[in-house]
Amino acid sequence: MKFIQYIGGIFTALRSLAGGMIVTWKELLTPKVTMEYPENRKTLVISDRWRSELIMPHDENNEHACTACGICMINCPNGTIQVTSSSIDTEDGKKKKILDKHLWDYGSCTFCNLCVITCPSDAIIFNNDFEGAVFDKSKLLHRLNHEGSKLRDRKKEASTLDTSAKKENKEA
Amino acid sequence: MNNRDAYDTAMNEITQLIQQIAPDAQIEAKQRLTVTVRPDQLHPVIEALYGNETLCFDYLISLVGMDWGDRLGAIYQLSSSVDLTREVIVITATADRDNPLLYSVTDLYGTAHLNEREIYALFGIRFINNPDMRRFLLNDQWKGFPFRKDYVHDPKLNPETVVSSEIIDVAPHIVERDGELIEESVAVFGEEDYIVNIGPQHPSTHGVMHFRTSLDGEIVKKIDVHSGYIHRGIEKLCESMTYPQMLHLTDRLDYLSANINRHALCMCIEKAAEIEVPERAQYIRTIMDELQRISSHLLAWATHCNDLGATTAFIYGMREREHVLDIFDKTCGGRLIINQNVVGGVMFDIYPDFQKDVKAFIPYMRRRLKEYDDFFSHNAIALGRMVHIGLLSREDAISYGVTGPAGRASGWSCDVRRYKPYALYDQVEFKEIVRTEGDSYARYLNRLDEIEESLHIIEQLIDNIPSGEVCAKVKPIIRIPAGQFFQSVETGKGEFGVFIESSGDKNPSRVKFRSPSLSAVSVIPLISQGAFLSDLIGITGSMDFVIPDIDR
Amino acid sequence: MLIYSQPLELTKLLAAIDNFLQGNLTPGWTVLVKGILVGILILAAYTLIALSLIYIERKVAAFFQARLGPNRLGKYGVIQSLADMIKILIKEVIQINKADKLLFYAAPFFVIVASVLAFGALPFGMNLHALDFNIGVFYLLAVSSLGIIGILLAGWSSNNKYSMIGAMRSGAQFISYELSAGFSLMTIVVLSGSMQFSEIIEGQRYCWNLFNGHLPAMIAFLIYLISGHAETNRGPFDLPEAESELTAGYHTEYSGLQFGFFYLSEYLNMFIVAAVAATVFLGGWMPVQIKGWEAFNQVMWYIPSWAWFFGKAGLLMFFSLWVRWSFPRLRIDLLLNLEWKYLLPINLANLLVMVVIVLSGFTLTDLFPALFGK
Amino acid sequence: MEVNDIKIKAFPAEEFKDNDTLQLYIDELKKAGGSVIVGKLDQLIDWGRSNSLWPIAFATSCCGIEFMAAASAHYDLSRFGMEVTRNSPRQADVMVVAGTIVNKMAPLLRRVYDQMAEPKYVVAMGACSISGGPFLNSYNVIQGVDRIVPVDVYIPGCPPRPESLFYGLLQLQRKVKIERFFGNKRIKRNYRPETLVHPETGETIDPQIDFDNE
Repeated sequence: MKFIQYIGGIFTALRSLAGGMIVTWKELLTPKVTMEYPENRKTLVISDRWRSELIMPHDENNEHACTACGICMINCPNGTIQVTSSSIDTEDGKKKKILDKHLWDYGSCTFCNLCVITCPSDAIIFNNDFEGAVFDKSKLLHRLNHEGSKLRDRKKEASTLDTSAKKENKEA
Repeated sequence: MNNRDAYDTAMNEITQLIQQIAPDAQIEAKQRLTVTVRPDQLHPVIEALYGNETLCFDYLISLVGMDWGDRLGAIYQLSSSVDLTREVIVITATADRDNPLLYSVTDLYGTAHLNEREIYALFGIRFINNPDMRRFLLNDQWKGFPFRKDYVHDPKLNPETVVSSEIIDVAPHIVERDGELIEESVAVFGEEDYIVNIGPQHPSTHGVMHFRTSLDGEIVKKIDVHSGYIHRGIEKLCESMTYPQMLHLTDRLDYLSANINRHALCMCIEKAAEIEVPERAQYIRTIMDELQRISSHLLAWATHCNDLGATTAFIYGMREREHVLDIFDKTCGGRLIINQNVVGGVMFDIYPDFQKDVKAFIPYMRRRLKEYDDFFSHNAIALGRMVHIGLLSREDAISYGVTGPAGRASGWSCDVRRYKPYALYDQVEFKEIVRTEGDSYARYLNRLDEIEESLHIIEQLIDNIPSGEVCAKVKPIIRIPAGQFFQSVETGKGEFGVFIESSGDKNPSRVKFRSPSLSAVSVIPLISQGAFLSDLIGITGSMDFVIPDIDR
Repeated sequence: MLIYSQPLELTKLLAAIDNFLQGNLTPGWTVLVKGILVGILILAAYTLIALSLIYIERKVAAFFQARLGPNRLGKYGVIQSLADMIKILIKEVIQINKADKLLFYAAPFFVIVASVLAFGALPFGMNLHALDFNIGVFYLLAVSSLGIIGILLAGWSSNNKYSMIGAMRSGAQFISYELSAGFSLMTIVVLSGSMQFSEIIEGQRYCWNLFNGHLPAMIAFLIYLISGHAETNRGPFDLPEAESELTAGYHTEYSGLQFGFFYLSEYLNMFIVAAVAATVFLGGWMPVQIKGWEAFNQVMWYIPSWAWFFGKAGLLMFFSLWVRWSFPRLRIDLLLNLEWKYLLPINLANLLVMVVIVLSGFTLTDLFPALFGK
Repeated sequence: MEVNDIKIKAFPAEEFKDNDTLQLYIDELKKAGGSVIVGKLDQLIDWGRSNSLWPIAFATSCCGIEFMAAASAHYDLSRFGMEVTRNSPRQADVMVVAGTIVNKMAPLLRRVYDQMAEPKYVVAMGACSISGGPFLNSYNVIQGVDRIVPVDVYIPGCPPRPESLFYGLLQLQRKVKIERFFGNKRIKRNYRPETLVHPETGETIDPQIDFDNE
């Protein structure tokens, strides 16, 4: 009886092992699922919602929608965003805040999206340009508003951000 | 109504029982029975609750260290292993801030051991009769107790350094003998022990766990668990954040169940602030939770196989997981940490092809599950490595609070989705997978079966997602009323809980996360004693813990 | 016996070189130059085979795992291991402070010398071997077991606990499985009546030993594959380096070229086991021939003998890779169980059965001399 | 040698980001090395080194999982010849720091780095290892691994997706390709050394650091 168990055990084991080998054999012959970056860079589709880099879309007149209210800065959980503003006198004599610098640290952002959803004027969005690696840490501190840009006039809102603005890149 | 009555009678009994032992205890029947006792009455009260015949409170959900400014204390959340809906909160506090002492409950609950050591490290409260009062998450050299309200972080006191600190294998403790407190210390290992450090940088500790293992040949004699190599002080960070800001930190606890953790915190805040979540959001949350569970179990399966030496199985598991991540990626723009849940609903609505993708995934995953069975589940070598290895009895599982697939493999029915249904779990039909063997193999099979159950749940929901809002209107600044709130969910690892104590401000005054992985790790020294070194690796794989969840 | 046309055989080339040397040098110098030439050839072949094996393994493993494997260097990534070799050659060799210096440096050489010695004795093709001992099988078993000394030394001298455990595991494993490997080869020695490789191969002209000895030979073949696989420390028997348990096992502390030696010899040992199995069981470099079918035999001889040899060995190596990438790792007690409770008893009985079969004339060559006889 | 001379298969040099830092590095190497002529042998060695970067994953949290995802079927690190993850630091070429490093872990990170054999590289993967990320304000978190070890490439993201990791590794390959074996040794990097001073005795821990170099 023991002997039959002994021999039987060997065959059960062999059968189970063969089962495993069949699975790998099938896998050997199936086409592979691997996507080939960077060979496929041109065709690679990254989901639109992927959050990679915070940008401030500028239109063709170099205008953005940021009013420098600082809500994004307050909402940011770890101080990734720094908004500096200065006040100027407008023509009708009122004080008005304008954006000096909108700084965002790519290297410490957690991509929680709080800044984007709380922004009252939809001035900032995340793009999906995932190629962000750099050699120098200071390169990760992005200034989002372009040089010489200014606040878009509310009345001209008709010319809203088109998708081409999204692709537009920040300035280092 | 019958249930309700029975519940009330049982709770009345408990109240009377407590009053007998500690007549001056404050008993409040809030949402949950809350008992405040003097430190010296704590142990008798808990012992009575533990030994209560009709309804024994043998499951310590969590042990929360507290600093109320004038007093230091601890909150014990007790529950019963037979009926998880029954909970008792025991609170105790001491006014002595220089040498705070409380009585340990390690003799009743295995899980209390590491929790008490953690409280010592963070709050400086020492526990009498705990056999090993070393700090758990921080180095012994750490100056100050960071979770106390009066702690000011000073880099000069606790500098960042690359100088290694020696590991001291001497455990101080305080024992009470004949009414006297005696401070003693004992060596953790024998003089002649052959000690191998498994971790903190080791391929199979699933992160940065550190097991100091003494070996007798290949046999494990004793394991000393060290942790804290990724203690980021999340709970402390939470205290300085508003509620919406806190959310992103929960994702980074057990990152494999990121969405489910976040769900727990959202629900806790919603419950406290009385925010109604739209139906559509509930559907999305439940489906995403189940998808997350599948991906978590797949990774657990993959890494378990990898620990046993089957690299190919690891790659297969990761391959299937990628399909889930793709769906996440398209829905919320994140793969691992997806930022989906927010207070009041979800941040992103599902994308147009969501249903199609999920429905394509279900049959695909079923096919793969069958393949896993052929490939690994019956493999003679794998069976030799898993069957009767790492036996965890039901009693130990409860005592150490091992929940999730691992607890259910020991015959303890502990599914939070079943006992304390949240989101849509009371509307869907699913089986709770319970096995009684308690070995690595049972835990392994439980995970595979739970993937199947998750697919089943998703199937029931995916076609019925109602239209409507995905997020309720929430005030920009969320305040929750003063009080203590607790919400637990079932993650891929077990019961994850969020405890918030609020003073009515926009920041919480204390947040504590109940970590299922901590329980899983605390039981490892017990179940791998006498096992082979290779089996220790296999057992850690089968328990499936995530270190950042332990260290927080 | 007919003489077949063998256009791609290297025999003529070798004879030409031999003639050239003998015509121009004194006999003493001839031997010396020949020795050097053979040495260089063997070392070159050693490296070439090891490097291509590393590439093949990575590629095959990737394909088993639904991946693509190295594919960015050259077409299909064929020169990947060349890049690895260049890197490893110039990588820093770290001096370990608390190691036993002499043994630490000696260990990789032991390992690599053992595998070169074994490699040198293989019959690669017709007249393509450095040595043809009359005790070839015995010699091979003897030198290939030298490697374990290197592994034990490496584990001991590194002064690292992981290395130590790995080396001890390796010792237990090697000693156990050496028995099985030896006995299963003995089974064939009984069958073919010789320990000389050339004779063993010649004896398999019309019928491989695997079929000649039918059941016991097949069992011996299987056991040799298992134990040979175990001796090379490759999955599922890779306990000495058990990545998930012992980080890198016995060579944890080795870096640079020294690690490269371990790495190379691992692959070469795999080749040696496959080559021995192919030679002893599958007819070695001898092309497949059927008695009486001269036209068919001629076609078979057009394929050079060394191609047959590498083809057969390659097939066995593929099998070894297939096994490696399909199974989880054994535990040390399961491993020893398998050897002492299963393989060894079966092997002993098998040897006995083989003796009976040979004595009583139940081998295929004896039963059907018209079909398979010499 | 200019930035645009560094060839990476299927990725035009001008499409890479942060080319100017690389150019600075090239200039610096030129200054240190003197000779500008790059020999064929050097090119061969760089080709070998850059295409055989065996990683050791110093994975502490979420980013480690993405590293694993990058190594498995859908992304496949092995296409770059980098799937040979060595668990022993002695045999690895590049340390991928994937995850938060806290005070208790810092000495161990440094130790693993010290155990690696030259030439060695460090990639900081994810926000935590770049700057402390979500836990920037915590009492126990090191604000960037460059306080402990010199970092060659920073890969932002929380966690970065596997393609981002690949992009970072391609950047690293570019950096490896400009360093020469015969011409000059790798120059020492300037990194914040205050953690490399013994907190009690005030001694410098790593004698390799050249303080004057700053």
